[in-house]
Amino acid sequence: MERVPAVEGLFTEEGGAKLLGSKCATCGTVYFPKSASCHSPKCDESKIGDFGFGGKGTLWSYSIQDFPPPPPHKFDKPYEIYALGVVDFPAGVRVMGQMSIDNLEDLKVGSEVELVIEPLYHEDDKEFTSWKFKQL
Amino acid sequence: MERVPAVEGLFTEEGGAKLLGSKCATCGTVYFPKSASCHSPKCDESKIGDFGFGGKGTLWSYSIQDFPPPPPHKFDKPYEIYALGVVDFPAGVRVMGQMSIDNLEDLKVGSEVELVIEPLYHEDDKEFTSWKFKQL
Amino acid sequence: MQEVKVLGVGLHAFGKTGDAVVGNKPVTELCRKAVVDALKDAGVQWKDIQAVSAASSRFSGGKGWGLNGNDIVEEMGSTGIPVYNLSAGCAAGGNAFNIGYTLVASGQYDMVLVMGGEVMPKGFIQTSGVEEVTDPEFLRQRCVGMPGPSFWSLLARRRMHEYGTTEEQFAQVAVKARKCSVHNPYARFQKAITVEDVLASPYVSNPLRLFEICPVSNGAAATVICSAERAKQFSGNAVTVASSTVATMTFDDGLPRGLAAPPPADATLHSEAKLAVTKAFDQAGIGPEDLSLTELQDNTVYYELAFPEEWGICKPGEAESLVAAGETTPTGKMPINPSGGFVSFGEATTAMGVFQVCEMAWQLRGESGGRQVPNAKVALSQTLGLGGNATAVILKK
Amino acid sequence: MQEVKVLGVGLHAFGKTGDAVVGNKPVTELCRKAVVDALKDAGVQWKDIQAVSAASSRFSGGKGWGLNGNDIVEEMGSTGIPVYNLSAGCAAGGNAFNIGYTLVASGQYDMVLVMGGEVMPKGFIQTSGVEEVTDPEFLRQRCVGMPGPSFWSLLARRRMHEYGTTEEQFAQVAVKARKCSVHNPYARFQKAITVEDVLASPYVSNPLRLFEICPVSNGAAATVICSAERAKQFSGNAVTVASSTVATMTFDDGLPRGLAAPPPADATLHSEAKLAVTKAFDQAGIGPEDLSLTELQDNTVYYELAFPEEWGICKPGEAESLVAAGETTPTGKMPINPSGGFVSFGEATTAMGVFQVCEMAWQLRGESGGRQVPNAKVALSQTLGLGGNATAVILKK
Ligand SMILES: [Zn+2]
Ligand SMILES: [Zn+2]
Repeated sequence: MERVPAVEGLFTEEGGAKLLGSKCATCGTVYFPKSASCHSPKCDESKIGDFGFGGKGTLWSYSIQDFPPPPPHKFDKPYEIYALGVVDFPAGVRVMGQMSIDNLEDLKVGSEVELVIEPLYHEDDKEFTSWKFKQL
Repeated sequence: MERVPAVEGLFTEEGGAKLLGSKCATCGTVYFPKSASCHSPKCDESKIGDFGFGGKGTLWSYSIQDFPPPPPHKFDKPYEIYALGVVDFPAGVRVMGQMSIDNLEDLKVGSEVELVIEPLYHEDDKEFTSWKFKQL
Repeated sequence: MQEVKVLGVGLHAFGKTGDAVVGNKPVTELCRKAVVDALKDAGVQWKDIQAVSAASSRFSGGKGWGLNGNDIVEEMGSTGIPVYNLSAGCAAGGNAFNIGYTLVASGQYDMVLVMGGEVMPKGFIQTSGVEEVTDPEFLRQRCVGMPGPSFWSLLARRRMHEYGTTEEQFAQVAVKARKCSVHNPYARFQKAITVEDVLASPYVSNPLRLFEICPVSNGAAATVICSAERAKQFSGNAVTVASSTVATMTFDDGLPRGLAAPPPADATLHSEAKLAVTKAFDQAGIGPEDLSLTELQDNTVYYELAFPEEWGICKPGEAESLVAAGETTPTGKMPINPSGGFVSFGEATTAMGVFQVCEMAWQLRGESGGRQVPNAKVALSQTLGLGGNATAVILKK
Repeated sequence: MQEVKVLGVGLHAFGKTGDAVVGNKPVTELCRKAVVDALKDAGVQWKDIQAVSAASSRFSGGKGWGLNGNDIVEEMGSTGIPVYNLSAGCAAGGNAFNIGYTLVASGQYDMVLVMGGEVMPKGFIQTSGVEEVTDPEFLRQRCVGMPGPSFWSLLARRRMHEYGTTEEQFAQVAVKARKCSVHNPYARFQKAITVEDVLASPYVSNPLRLFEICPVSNGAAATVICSAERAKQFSGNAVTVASSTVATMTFDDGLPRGLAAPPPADATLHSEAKLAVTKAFDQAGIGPEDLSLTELQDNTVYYELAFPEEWGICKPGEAESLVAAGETTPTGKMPINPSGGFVSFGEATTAMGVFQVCEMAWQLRGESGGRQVPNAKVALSQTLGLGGNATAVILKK
């Protein structure tokens, strides 16, 4: 089954899971997705460059998606409850993503997680992937 | 072929072509389509009743629809250029409608017209009707 | 800037499409009722209104262009007055109130109508209607799988981590809200419920349950505001607008609105709301300690705990114990949402900021019956909407 | 009310999706360019802006909720400032300018950004997006078969009846517009055309032809306005806002906006525009005879003939002869749309009211090059939008 990103250009699996963002060389602000310019009102001069990041981070909070969300959400049927997380990466960015975890009971705010690329849903004989956070 | 109004409740053919409007007994304002209340800011008290009108009127202006209009407009294919008119009725109301006329060259501002109910388009084996103005 | 008064208020009771209250009424019919009531309450006629500031709906009416103020002007009678239609997501009603306030305060007009009303589509509010990869909300839906309520439960879960808040404590807030709503004939839900009832309702997004999240409702709200000078000609029921503010989120806000955000240096999570409220305090020369009551945007019970702390109305981590002690009820030390709040009304997006003004006026006039805050003198309201919009209003007797 | 100045203006050149000018740029990119230019022209920085008043688009950006002002604030940097998003159909840009003006005039703020921008869908503008039998616009489409351009040609045909206007005379207006546009680097069409060219273009709705009707365009416009006091700190290029008004149609208007209307006692056809312009004259203490130039909403050439007469800028029935004598060109006695107008730019709905302010500022500053009105001192602009909305602005040197 062909493995394709749910949306192109947001992440890569080559050389390890990475989110494809930007970083401003002047003020250090990290953006995800990529930004054409630095939006910090305190930044003197926008100097944007590509910036990939991943690895480990800390789970700031999580929530459980107890009901099947309406379109344009996509998920495999039958619906299985999943979790969402907000993770602080040492690169200086807080990111939303789905959690990769077997037992939702194990979720814990403050725990260490790792960025992974995993299947999100299947459609038209394709496996659509996205970034997720795996609790370590 | 079944003959049905393009939109229900706006006109009748029984006892002659009539538009189904409202009239305020206080200020005499005529509304088409029907109105639940009188909207004249000068009217002291809204007293709305049903009011059907038709017969003859005067063509205030007209225009030619030279191109097939986009949805939600409907028309029979192949598209045939038609005309639109604005008519002042003695009942005290100015109404928009399609013109019923064989030769568009004959259209004349200020001429006398009569309200008629005629086919507007055909779909699903039905003939959809609307009100039109026939230049006399 | 001249002083502005709230001269009259009106609501259409909130309900769900098809029910006995709103049935299948179109939005203009809901709005007309609220406007007619507000005019009557003010003791003015339609032709006295010099301008309209309306919340602009995405969901209903407005000729598909958000022209909801024009709809009401046509309905009441086209007098040629200026109309302003304001979009600010769920903050639109508060935004419209602020423009109405500015039109009067500036001296341009001395009698202005502010209104908002909605007929809502079914289901929870989708915060975006756009399916484009340039829209961060769409990306959150497609790549993360995160609808609105999950956003709220992230916040609730974080609070549990920081302060040890329990599910029972969240449930107590809903119980308090519904206790107020019993006395509010305009509320969609008017039945008292118990903590057990709340905990028996299904999770929408753990830890938040069905009874702890506001559904969508149909409803409408209107208020007639005027200059203090003009108000003298009327019966004397008018309350004073101490301040009205609008703000947007700041760059250092710690809550990712799209997929990501810089982690904040401090704990600011709803910077737009804090900014709007803080400015409202400053401009009114009124402090949190002066408030008789607060009407805040409780899309979920979490906000009734977090917002008072973020705005300095109580101390951080203190809200749960205040709720438990009954201090957030109308007769407590810190009354929150005596109306019953969004949890009891459901959300009719554009109406909400105006609905809050109606409740505050009734409270300050002492006309709130069984939900009356005794001797209410100063009231604060706040809204929060998509795009980082927030508003606040302070009314005083 | 304090005096308000236009301190800086900026445009993104107008174009069609896919062309060399606008390509596939999203609306925020178009707006950013206009805003950056306006800031630069004003000599201020983004952080100096204290509030944003934005025209709210139905077509693009704004997170699907018309939050176009919030888009630009996020793009430029979220400083927490208040944002107002105004809907008024094609009058939205003028409406947003009026709110910006009020925010400064009232003394609440002394540096405000007003902007509007669009990426338009293809084809002529559909005035309604609603398919409901309660929507009069839908009924006109389904039962009468009447799209927007037909509405304009009804008016043109009536004028032919009343004043004997010929198709050549309509064509002359388009020729004049394009002659101006040759000198406007922001216009979508910058080539001169002849009466023969116009008369060779196909009828869209007889008597109106393709070259006589404005198409939809992508584009953006922005202006920085400030208090007269604050303007003193800058280089001195600022022009004064003599007045800014908003109005809606009156009940006795003779133009059916839905299916019908009461026939008018007098000949008023665009009551909202006349009301906005008349109020603008009154508030400015300026009369039609004082105008150096007018930028009016020429969705079709008809309006360049009808509007000046309806507003008392010339006598009824006189417009055709003034056009023929060249009096509506920049060097004539009654310059109309020296920018080239909507017919040369195409319409980017929400941008237009702000685009007009840009052109007026350049004219009053004497920076309009080949389309300059000599010694321009006073300028009037006007918009007209769905729902019976209209606005006017008078700027003076
Ligand atoms: Zn930077
Ligand atoms: Zn009447």
